[in-house]
Amino acid sequence: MKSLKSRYNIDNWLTYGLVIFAYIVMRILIANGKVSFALQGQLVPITVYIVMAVSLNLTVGVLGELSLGHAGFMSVGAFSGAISATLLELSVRTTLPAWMRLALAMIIGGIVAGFFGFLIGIPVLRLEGDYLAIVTLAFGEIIKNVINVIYIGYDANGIRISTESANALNLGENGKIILSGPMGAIGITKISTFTAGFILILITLFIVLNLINSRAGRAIKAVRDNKIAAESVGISTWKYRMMAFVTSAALAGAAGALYALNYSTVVARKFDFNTSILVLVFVVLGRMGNIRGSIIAATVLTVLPELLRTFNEVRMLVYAVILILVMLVRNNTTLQHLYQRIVTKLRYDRPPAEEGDEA
Amino acid sequence: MTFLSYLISGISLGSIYAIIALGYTMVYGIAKMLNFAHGDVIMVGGYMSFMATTNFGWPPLLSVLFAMGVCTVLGILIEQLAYKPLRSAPSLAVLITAIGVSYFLQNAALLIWSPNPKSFTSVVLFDSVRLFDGKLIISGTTIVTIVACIIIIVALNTIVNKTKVGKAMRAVSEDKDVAQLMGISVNKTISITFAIGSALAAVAGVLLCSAYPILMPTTGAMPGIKAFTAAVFGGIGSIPGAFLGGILLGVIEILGKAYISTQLSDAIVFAVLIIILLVKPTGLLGKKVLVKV
Amino acid sequence: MNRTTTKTKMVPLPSQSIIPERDTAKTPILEVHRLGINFGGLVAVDDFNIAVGRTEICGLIGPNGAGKTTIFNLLTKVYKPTSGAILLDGKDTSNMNTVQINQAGIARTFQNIRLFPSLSVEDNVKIGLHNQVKYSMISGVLRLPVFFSSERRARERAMELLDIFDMTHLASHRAGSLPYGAQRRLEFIRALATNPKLLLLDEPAAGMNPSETEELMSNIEKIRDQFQIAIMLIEHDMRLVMGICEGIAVLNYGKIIAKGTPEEIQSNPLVIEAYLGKKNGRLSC
Amino acid sequence: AGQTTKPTETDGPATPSGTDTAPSESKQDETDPGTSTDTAPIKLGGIGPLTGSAAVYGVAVANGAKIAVDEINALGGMQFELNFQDDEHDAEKSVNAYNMLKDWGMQILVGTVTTDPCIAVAAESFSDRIFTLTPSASSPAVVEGKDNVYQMCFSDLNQGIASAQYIQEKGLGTKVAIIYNNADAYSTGIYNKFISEAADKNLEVVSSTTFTDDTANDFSVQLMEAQKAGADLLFLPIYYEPSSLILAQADSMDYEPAFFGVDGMDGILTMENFNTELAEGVMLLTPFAADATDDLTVSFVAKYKELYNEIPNQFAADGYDSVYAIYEALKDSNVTAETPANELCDLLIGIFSGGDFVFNGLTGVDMTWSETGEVAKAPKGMVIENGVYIGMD
Amino acid sequence: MLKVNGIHVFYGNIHAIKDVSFYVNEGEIVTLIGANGAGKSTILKTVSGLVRPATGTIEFLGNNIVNLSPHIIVRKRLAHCPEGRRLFSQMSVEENLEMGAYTREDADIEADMEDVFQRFPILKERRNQLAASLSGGEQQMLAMGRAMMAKPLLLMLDEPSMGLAPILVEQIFEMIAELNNAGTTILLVEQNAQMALSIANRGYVLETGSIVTTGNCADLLNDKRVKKAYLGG
Ligand SMILES: Nc1ncnc2c1ncn2[C@@H]1O[C@H](COP(=O)(O)OP(=O)(O)OP(=O)(O)O)[C@@H](O)[C@H]1O
Ligand SMILES: Nc1ncnc2c1ncn2[C@@H]1O[C@H](COP(=O)(O)OP(=O)(O)OP(=O)(O)O)[C@@H](O)[C@H]1O
Ligand SMILES: [Mg+2]
Ligand SMILES: [Mg+2]
Repeated sequence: MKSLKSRYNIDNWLTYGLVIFAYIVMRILIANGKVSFALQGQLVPITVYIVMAVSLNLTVGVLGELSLGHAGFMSVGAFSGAISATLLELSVRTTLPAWMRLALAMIIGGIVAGFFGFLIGIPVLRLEGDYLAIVTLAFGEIIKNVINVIYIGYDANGIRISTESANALNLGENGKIILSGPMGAIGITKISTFTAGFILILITLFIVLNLINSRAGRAIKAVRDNKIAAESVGISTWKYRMMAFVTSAALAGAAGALYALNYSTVVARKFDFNTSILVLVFVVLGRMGNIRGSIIAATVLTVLPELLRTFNEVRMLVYAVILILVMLVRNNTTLQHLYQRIVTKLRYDRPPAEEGDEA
Repeated sequence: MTFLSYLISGISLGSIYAIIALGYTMVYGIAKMLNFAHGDVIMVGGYMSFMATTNFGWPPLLSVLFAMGVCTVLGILIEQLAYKPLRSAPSLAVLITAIGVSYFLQNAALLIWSPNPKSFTSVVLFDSVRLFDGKLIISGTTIVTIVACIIIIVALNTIVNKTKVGKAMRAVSEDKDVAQLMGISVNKTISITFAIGSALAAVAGVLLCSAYPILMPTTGAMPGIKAFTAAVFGGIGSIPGAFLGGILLGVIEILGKAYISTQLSDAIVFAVLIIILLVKPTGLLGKKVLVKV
Repeated sequence: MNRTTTKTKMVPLPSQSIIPERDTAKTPILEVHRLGINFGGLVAVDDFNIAVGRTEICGLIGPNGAGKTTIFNLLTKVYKPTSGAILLDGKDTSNMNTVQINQAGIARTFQNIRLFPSLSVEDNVKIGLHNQVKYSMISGVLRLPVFFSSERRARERAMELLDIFDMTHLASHRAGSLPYGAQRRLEFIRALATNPKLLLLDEPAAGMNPSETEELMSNIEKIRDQFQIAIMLIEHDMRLVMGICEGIAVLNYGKIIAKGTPEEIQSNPLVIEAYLGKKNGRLSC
Repeated sequence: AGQTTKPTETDGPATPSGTDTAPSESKQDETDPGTSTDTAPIKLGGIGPLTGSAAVYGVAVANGAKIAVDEINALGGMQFELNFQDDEHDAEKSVNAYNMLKDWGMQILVGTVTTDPCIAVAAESFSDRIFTLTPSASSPAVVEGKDNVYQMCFSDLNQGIASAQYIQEKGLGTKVAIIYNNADAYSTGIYNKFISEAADKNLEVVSSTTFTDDTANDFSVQLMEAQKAGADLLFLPIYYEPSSLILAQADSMDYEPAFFGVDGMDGILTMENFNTELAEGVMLLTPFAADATDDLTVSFVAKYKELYNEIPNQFAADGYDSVYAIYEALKDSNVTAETPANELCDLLIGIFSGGDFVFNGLTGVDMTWSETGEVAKAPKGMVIENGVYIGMD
Repeated sequence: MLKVNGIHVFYGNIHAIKDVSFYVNEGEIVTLIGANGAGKSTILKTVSGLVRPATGTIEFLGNNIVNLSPHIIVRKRLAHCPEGRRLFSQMSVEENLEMGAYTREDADIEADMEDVFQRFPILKERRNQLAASLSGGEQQMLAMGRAMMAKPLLLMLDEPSMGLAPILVEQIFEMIAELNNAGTTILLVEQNAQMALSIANRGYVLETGSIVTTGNCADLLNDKRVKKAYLGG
């Protein structure tokens, strides 16, 4: 029998291969002008959602805790990334190349979101099941609510922050408002690229897949499967739950930064409960714990609503129906039974003479 | 006195959350699924009552019964078509389907009733109670809502704890396989659960719209989430807990607005929620599930 | 160190070893002193005293609901005792939690099997090896050389352990899909993988037929000899208990009613009355 | 050029054959396939929320714009084809819709309806050089720094200033309380400007409280604060749905200040089943009133009612006007369906900010546009009496 | 009474039961024995409808019950006491027993519960405690009691003696015999093959999903292979 180890490896390489292949194909098609604007415009969001889905899968699929606030971490990453990218652009004398600003913004977004992941992890990880889920939801809502009242500006005197209004920043000459309450981060220079997204996916896969298939990953899965048993063999459940939670948050943060820097504006409202749920849909549809599934589901479900534009006003209705049908078909037991029945029919409906033949 | 009027406002708002949370908890406690479409069934209930009173000219009480009837059928239908085939699938799969149903209902409502908001005429006929020369006003809707909540709590508790169907519900919620081995029809039990839950959603929808008389396809979404929060806050599966959770959520929201900040009212509500859960990790009235080691 | 956290008055620690003459030289691996716990009004364990020698196999028997599993839960800090002290290797354990207890040297199996059902058999054992084969998360993610060498070691060790119960061919199966008996053995192996000084087995033979039980008995003895550990087991299969235990304590209603060698226990009328029944009493095994 | 799979367009007839090549907005097939040029329509793109919580605005704009296009096409002469896409009130979806319209061959953009999606899309249309006229995205940030982006509606700044001025000049109130939506750029924008203008005008603001879309149910605290502070005028720089709740709740509290709204308040009277008595005496600054008696409004409202069975609100009028403004601007030029978008863009910029382009529409007369893209039109002060708007002057 | 014919059962792609046929006559005690993983529990689950066979027929009282839902099968008075106790852990002891009598409408329920309490006095002591708090053996008694409350025509027991004190093991087997005398047909799965064979009429020996031997109990007890494999040296 093939060892599990090598099966993991093949599986992982398949995942990497799929991503790299898709990237190369897209590049070639774009170079030949064969990709519609609509699809080109979606490339960065697709990569963002893939990273979101893969990172959420770490919490939901691998750690086995339902998080309803993953968009909150994306939000933290998006705003810290957007703010730092804009500040870098405004303040650093020797202008950094765009890709470097983007990279720094993603790193900062990741770190800040990871830190928030840690903070929220402290209360969250004392809870279980749906109580935990509700706290993640609460966190997402708090972030959304708080960002709406923060104003940040930059002028010759440096950074200014206010919780009242843009006017209260009292910016001097040439001052620039970076974050403007409900208007969100405005005046972002778009620097996100498909390639950056591709690299972020690779990094995410590297971190997540390697983590899952290592000692720490095993411990995380052990905690998911049976907390009491995990503790009985000397595994600190707190430590490994936190590890998964923070990693997941940090990756979502990096994705958030990439997302924010793909548009000239980003608002807190974007990262609400619905976005958290959307990412959860990717994870569940792609099967919990299945990384490749997350990637495919995120891609398909991001593109799908755009493909459905032909349906006009019934578009979202059609989307809902497709979503339900896909879930039903994917989990249909009768189909599975039918399959088994056919298989046995083929094997055993022949003359009664059959003895223990299989090895 | 000001505090008292804030408190009453909080209870008014909370009673609405509570009545939604009761339906939520009902389905949630038994079918063990987060029925994210619950908020949208509420919305449908609102529209039904609206149509009955405004378009057909029916009396308010009849409109409520009509809404309950339609929602019950709708609930059973949703359950049969979308959730039943997933009986043996992981619970998150059902949650996603529920989200699909929620999208479906919202968008169907958008097409049927257009996105334009409608102004709802309260079904509560009697006036607000005014105390201390009108300094304290308790609206008729609030009184009706709280009374309805209490009736529902008593009724649900009786059903769940005293009747055969209630026992079946509890058995199903614990272990579907073994429940079947006891001769319980899991499908029938869950259908009944959904029927009751949806009827409650209709009542909640009508009262929600009576208290805050505006009706749109998205009307149920946010109250649905808040009520879900309230249900968890009160302790999952605990019927009085859902009520208490709802009331408290409303009170915290109003007091937070009044004494801290209107801008951050949601942040305050959720922060308080987190703190309380830290102290009481299984919600206000939730029992810790006993695990035998 | 606070050795006596008893709420009652201090009593000198008597030599509680079931077979005192065996271990006089060294301190016993486990000393339990006046242990007790209540659940609400129910006194589940009361004034429980025992000492277990370093390589002793001892049995804990008693009627259903006597408090045996509860004692295991107290030893592993799943429950906090209402009174009493537990000394492991001479050290007080009152400030330890479940995780620390395992790291200090107690491993256990569960009466209601608690595996990691969605993981492979091999991974279940490797999780048991968690604190034996260590490397940091960073080396794991970056796939540093230490990752590969440690993982190889973990795999080899896991296979060695599985081999004790002839389970290497099941290594890649999902633990949850194993038949009941195999799950019990896997739990045993997983506990063993944590390199304990004291192994607590809660009904290891439940769900095994007599010939399987016999195999298990010889394995338990083999493991004790090979790993030089102490084993304390709860079991209702008298053939196993009487066959391999050097000392036996009998519990009833949370209290010890008898202690002694298998022979003594089998002929103890109290034990026969409360636990063994007429037919099983004196039944030679 | 190979055919790519791209989303096919929706409204109206299919794209003229032969132009459906690799997407690039400058790439226009030179070979005329033979159809007569005067019937080939100019492609207008439209973007706004047709689903989701803001659908009410997007659908209204789309409907209004559709009526305008149909009317114009019926006139003969210049023809338009409108393709209106849903953006769910989300910047990402809005940009997606925009790109899809680009694939379709959009030459001019009427959109987008809501503010922050509009900011995101405007940045795209700016770099693509596609002329953009937003019917209703009112934040100054929409047009800021983008020479090709114009607004049909008042900017938030204007509304804030105008409201404060109006209240002060007419002496409508001495102590003002404000309730605004602090999660909404439109509302916050007006509020901020109003506050600073009120300070200049010595208008006393005694209470400002907020809500968000998630807490837009219960306004008791906000109203009690206002009442406690002794406010005699309640300024509501918000949309009409929450306003209707505020009016109802104030009524139940026996609190009766003067109410002053902005253009978002329009629509309140036509809300199905709304008890217009609640809105009695409410004042608002709005460019459009469905029960105005001028011919244009009357015919528009009649048409709208016939087609959609509803009474149009300001957004519908904005959509209608936006299409007409573009039509008026282009009417005399000889642009065709073949004119590249960037040429149209430069042409329209020239016309709109040229100084002598004056437009009369449903939402105002003698409208002109500044180079920044803001519209100049006189706000109409209205007061609701007996369930209808009455001009206040 | 029960006739199982040529069933095949799969878990995913594991072929757990391969072409198994057997029957149980009215009034009999029939036992299935076999090593861990032989498929004993799977067979019981298939009969009670929890697991669906890929092919094959199962007749109970002359009616085909394959593919019926478990709750319908139970109502035909075929009860299954599953492996691993499977109690309603958040319900009290008493409620668990009531659940056992769920399909019954008669007036004897109270009396039967008293009967169970009489057999297992410890349960009476714990009657208001949650099932989850019971000890392993107490849970086993409760599971058995719950199955008895159903008053079935055919009772399938999956390892009823597991985790019970020796004194109770005796008692359980006595009870099984008593139930049988009172008219209940019994299909018994036991690890304690010696005991099982000593009270049963007939037995089937299962190996890796197939039946390898069958016969009446006396014969099986003396069968060398059976002795070696299941009864211990
Ligand atoms: N968490 C708890 N709450 C209440 N009672 C409990 C709890 N845990 C155990 N008990 C009670 O304590 C007693 C001892 O239980 P324990 O599980 O230790 O028994 P045991 O000796 O292991 O029995 P068995 O041989 O049947 O497994 C039982 O009567 C049980 O009902
Ligand atoms: N849920 C499951 N998924 C996959 N395989 C399973 C599952 N349940 C049982 N099996 C497999 O089916 C076979 C038969 O298992 P079953 O539980 O019926 O055995 P058993 O004879 O009852 O064993 P035991 O004596 O240990 O209870 C075993 O090989 C087991 O691994
Ligand atoms: Mg026990
Ligand atoms: Mg079995």
